[in-house]
Amino acid sequence: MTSITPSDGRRITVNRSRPSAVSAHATSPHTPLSRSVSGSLYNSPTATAFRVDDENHLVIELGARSIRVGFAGESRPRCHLYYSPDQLRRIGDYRQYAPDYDARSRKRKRGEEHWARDGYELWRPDLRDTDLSFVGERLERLLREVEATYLMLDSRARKVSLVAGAQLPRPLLEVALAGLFGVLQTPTVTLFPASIMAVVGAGLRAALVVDIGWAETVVSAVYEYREVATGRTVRAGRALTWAMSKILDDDEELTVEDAEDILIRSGWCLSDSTPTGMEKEMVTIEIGEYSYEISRKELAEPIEQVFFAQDSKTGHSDDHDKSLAAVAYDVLLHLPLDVRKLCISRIIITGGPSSIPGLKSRLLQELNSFINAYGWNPVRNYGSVYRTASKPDTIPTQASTQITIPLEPTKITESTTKPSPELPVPAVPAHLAPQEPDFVRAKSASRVGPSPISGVVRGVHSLGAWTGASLLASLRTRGLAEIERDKFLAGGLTGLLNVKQPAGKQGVGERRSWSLAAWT
Amino acid sequence: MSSSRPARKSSKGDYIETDSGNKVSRKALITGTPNITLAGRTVLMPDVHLRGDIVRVRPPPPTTTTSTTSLDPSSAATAKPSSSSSSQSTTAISIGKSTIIATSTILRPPARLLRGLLQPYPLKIGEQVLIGPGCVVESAQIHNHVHVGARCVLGAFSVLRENCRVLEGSCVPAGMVVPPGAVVAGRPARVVGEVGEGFGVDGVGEGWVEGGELREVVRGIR
Amino acid sequence: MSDPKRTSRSAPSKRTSLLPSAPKPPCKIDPAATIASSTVLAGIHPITIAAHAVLHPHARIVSAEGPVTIGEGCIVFEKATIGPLAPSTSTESATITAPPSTILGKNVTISTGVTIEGCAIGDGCVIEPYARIGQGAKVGRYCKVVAYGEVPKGAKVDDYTVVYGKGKRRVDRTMKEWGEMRELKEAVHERQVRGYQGLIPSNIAKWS
Amino acid sequence: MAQNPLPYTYYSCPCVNTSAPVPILAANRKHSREQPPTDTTEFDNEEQTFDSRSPRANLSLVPLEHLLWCTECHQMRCARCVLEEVQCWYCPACLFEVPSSTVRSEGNRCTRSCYNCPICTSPLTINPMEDPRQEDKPEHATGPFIMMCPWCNWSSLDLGIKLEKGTNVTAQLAKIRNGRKAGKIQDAEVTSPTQEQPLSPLAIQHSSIDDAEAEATSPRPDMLSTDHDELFTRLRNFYQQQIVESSEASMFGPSFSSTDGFSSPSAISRLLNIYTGKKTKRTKPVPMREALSPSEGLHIHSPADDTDSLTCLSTTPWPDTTTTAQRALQPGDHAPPFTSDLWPIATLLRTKRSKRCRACRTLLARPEARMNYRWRIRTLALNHMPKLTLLPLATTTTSSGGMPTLGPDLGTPAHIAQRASLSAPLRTGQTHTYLLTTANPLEDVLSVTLATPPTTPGRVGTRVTILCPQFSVGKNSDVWDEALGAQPAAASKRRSGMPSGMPTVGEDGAQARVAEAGKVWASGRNWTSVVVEVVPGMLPEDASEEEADLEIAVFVRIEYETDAAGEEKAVAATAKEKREEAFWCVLGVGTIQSTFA
Repeated sequence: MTSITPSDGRRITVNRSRPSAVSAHATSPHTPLSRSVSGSLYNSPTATAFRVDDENHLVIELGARSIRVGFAGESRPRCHLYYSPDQLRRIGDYRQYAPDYDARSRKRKRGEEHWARDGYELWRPDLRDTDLSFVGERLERLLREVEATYLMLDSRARKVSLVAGAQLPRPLLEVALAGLFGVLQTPTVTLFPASIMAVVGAGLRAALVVDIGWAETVVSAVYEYREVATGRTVRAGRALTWAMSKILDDDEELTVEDAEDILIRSGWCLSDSTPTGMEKEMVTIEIGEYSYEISRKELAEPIEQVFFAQDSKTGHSDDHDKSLAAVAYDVLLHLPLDVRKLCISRIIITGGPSSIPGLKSRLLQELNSFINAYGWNPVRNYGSVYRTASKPDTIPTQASTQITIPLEPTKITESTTKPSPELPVPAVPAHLAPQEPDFVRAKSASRVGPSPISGVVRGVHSLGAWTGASLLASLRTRGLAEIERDKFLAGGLTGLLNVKQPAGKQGVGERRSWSLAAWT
Repeated sequence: MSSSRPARKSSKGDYIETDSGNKVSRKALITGTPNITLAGRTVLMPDVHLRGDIVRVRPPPPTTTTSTTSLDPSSAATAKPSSSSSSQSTTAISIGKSTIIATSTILRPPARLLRGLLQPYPLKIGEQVLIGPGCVVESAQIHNHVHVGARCVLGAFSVLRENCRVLEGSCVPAGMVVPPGAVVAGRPARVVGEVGEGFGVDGVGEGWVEGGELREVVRGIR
Repeated sequence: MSDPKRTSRSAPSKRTSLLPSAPKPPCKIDPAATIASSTVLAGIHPITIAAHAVLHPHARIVSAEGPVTIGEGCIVFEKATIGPLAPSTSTESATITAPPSTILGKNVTISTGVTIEGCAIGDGCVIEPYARIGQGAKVGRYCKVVAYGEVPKGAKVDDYTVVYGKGKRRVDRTMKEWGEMRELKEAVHERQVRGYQGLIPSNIAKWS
Repeated sequence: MAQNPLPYTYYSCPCVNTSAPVPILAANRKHSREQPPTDTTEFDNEEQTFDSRSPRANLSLVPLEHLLWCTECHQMRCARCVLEEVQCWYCPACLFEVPSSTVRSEGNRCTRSCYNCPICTSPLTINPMEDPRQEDKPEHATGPFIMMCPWCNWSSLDLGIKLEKGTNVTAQLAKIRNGRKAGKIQDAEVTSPTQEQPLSPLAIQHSSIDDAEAEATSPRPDMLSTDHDELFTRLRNFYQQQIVESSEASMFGPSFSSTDGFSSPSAISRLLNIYTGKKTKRTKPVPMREALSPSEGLHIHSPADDTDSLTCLSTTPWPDTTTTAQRALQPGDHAPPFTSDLWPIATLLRTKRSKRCRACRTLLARPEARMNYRWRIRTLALNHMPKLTLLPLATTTTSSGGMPTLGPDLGTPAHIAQRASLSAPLRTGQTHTYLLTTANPLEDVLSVTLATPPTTPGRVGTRVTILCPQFSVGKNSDVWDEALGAQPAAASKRRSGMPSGMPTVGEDGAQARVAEAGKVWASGRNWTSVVVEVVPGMLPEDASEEEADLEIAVFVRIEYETDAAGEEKAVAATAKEKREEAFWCVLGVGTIQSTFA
């Protein structure tokens, strides 16, 4: 990698900040390529920080269980905080540090309903019994804490990019924005949907994102940086830790801290890539002063039952009963063929539990078996005969791998779409008309040569939503929805939408249909 | 002790009171008295151990000083032998004004090897410091207005800067430097917060506040 | 241990500790050992102190319940109590038939206020202030127990183990894998002993 | 320590309701405070009883010493109603002040030699590995040096690291780490399984080092960190190239020529080539393609990755896996799964901050920008608000000033007894008498009105009675009077037979005098004590630790007349001005004994 003086780098970014300048900049198109990591002494992973001249541009990923905060252009967030009840203590209450204080003695409401609720999660999907203002105040305190301990800004944050799931309820978003504007005093906040950022973080434009979160797992198909279909299930982090807490003893449940510790230290997932005989091994795990002998198999069990156990046949059940693979499959099933084709071979598995060794392989492998079993036939329940008959439906997908040869782009996709009449033809937005991907392919083909692979199940690692957002932000791109402080303070989100609406810029209406709409 | 120890007023009572107002419990266990400096109105409570005998064995005549020349904390932290300069005198322990060493606390000057020889360094405690009962102190220096809770262990060459607060039962690891106004706790101790702006300020001028003046408390001890 | 009141009782004041009236336990003390005059040796069972051991003032060696052996080059600091506790305080001693003995290996450092209740401690161990080693425990070589750390009754601690908190143990890879570090530690310890020998006036005669 | 050391008093900053940082939410907040309806007859109707147990209360309750005072707004200011500005950055370990210019780029961490143990967080010391036996040695130790943890004995040797110099460790570590990174890439080139995935011709043209990196990206746990950052770099370069190319073409595109186009989100459309309808098609932008090869940051999942990490997992014993706590300590949201890969953590800097009133921007606190604990400006609430303390009647120490206070714990038998009775468990249904002392820092006589709900909110209905809810407190006269006030003058005002100095132990004091309603128990120069009777309620079986800790919320209203320039302590007495303040505060009482235990 070539390295250049930061001054150089700075000049470039300054230029990019002015539209007029960009044209001038465009005359020397290859300068950015020579941009490189600033050789910082600081040997922590955040060393590869780009000297974005726009200091204090923060990127915040707000999750239900943890929050990531850092600076745009850096490869990693400066901090990743998990919420804990100790953060709710009064100022000057240090009892949790007392040598004889034992978190295990903390009396808690028992049962799955109350598992890891108070203090451990900032919100729950069901807002009915949530004190929004409490969430807000808590978030404010958290941000203050983060600012003081990790960011140490010398001046107010100039911009904030907020990464949040597209399914984040409006009221929560409002509360979050209020917190950002209030504590960080930033003039603007930019919204980035997590799923799309994950795609950006993988260097892709279309993908099937399986985001295993805390409260729920969200499977979203992203095409051309738009969410075109989503599926959700409660099979996610919270359910998993609950299952883990039961692993040692059914009636005596562990603390959330212990459960998460066991999960993160020894949780794993069976798959084809499991080393032989691993499930037979015994391990001794220590919790507090006690230690337990337990088999690897048992340690994998919670992941099995929470993520992959099939409560009932797919098709007859709602998403919560389906395994992750089933949910992912259904999302794929409802995609138009060519979108699906791209997504299948760009499957991003992200979110906290996705780091459990073996999980990714397992999920992909299950998905593969689904496809082999059912093809792309939405009708599932007439006899085995028909299933074999419906096998051919899988062929087009394989065929599509061949047809991605640059030469004859358009027609063949059509021909593949034709012969499968029982394929669902969902209402495809105009911008998703079948020929457009071909247009891209043609374009990219003209430049790149062979077009991206498609049709085969393939997992792609993403650097994660936060990093994706950091990338975008550092590239000085405007977010999907930009919210100005004054306007927000004036009228809240609703007022904001009204402001955005009349703006007759071309493309805004379309944008709104998929960006802010995500939160409305 | 430097400040005319033998001058005993109250032959009765648990404390020997020197004319500079030091109060030394009769039950305090003190070795190497000549190497110990009490600045005045200093209280050593029962069963307090002072290891004045752990001191440089150097020729220069014993000149006791109440010097509070700051021993460069960073050098203390990173175990560099350069910090020996401030210890030409044979002061083992020096304790500042109105400082209280509570019951059964042990003060032992820290020592480290220097060119193959065990070299003790002076243990310096500032003014208005309260060290709670049952502590073990091997610090290089404790600055003014520090509050150390009960049953703390202050490791060798640790440095407590002014107005910091060590919560009960903490163990400050050897060589740790506690910044001014920090709250440390835990085993090992880490900075867990900051004292309030009003730490040690007694708004109403009555009684005692943590980190504040100890004169009243000292007066109360007899 | 943590209750100041009890500590104050356990450590007698300067005067009482010097009383000759206290029954002298049978001692085998190497002339090269250093025993401060205010160190307390008490009990009925034999006490063996090897060469270059350093007993600081107000350290307590109690052989009331069983013999105590202090290895070569051990350093015992103030208010440390070495020796099996009286049955009244130790609950399980009733089950123990033979008198529990306490053995410190070579170059062991017993810091302030530590309580050692009739157990074996391996060479080169460091026991930090107010730690507690329960009756019948076996601590291996080059172990470390941090301040207020506990080794419960009868527990076994493998060589090179660091007990660094409640239920927190780790293997000291530095000591285990680097022979030179072990040598270094030995050398440093030996120098420390020499240093303290120079500082603490020994008073062996009193005990033998 | 089951709870805060008693006695404790928390003040509720009014900003909970008023100065919510965002006004539009203030309304939202008001109605969302669901307080249990208790009879608030003795309060003005706009006051609600204050439930110190509600989770929100914890966020608004502050100890007096942490509260600042705005002399303009005449109000207390807590962390959330002030604006902070960084005065200086410093390393808590070496106390070196870091210039603001370098703070950010170095990740807010010390760049000299300050590191923390990755296992147990205690500061690492840097020791020479020199044999003390060789006598003739220079004054300054000669290397090699190692970093050692004085607590858990972790050392840089666990990573096989020795340092030549004892100083500037950061640079040395960085060098070593980068060296190893390179080394690994080399191994990876040889050993790592090559991903079986179609590489575009583009990728093949790429330099071998790129491919090497690419192959290095098979995530062995010990290499993830390098992976992440390298991928990031490559992705970034890739995107930049794409921007340049696409912007070149789309320069004439409508989305761009319009000046508002840039500020409009269509900028991102341009970058990500979300073509905006037919128009763009006509202008024929070169569409941005996706990353195609590892050299462009693409990272394909291969089952081999999982097999690797699983084998590592199965061969590693539990103690050698990193705990959640240890992972949390590692900077940059990346933690290796095994302790053998933990690197020392560069010490996180700290800051000294000045604070302004959020409402009127008045400077409330400004520390000196040097390594000490001095303040240029500091207006404290404790100099402007009465100080309340609640102590069991039995265990009141009286310092020579006479005010019932609790001295420090000095470990004498008396103190131990005192603490014991302080933390003695409260019995359900029994009447416990406490002394509530109000001390006045102001130079004006206060008239105080205390109010408290007759029973504490929540499931544990504890009955609380303030025997004398209305009284006045003397002024905090200057030093001279204080000196005199310490003499019998004040003492005579106290009840006789109240021993001073050491604590009055036990009931004899209490029996000696019966507290009567409407009567002040004792008072001094600038303080007044009244008796509070507390009858703890019944603890439910599933009571939480918070419920067991009994504390009472008291609504304090003070009125006083002061010179208009009173705050500035101006001697020139100008026209008197009537002031009134009201606030909630929470007093810790003790722990109720569970009848089920």
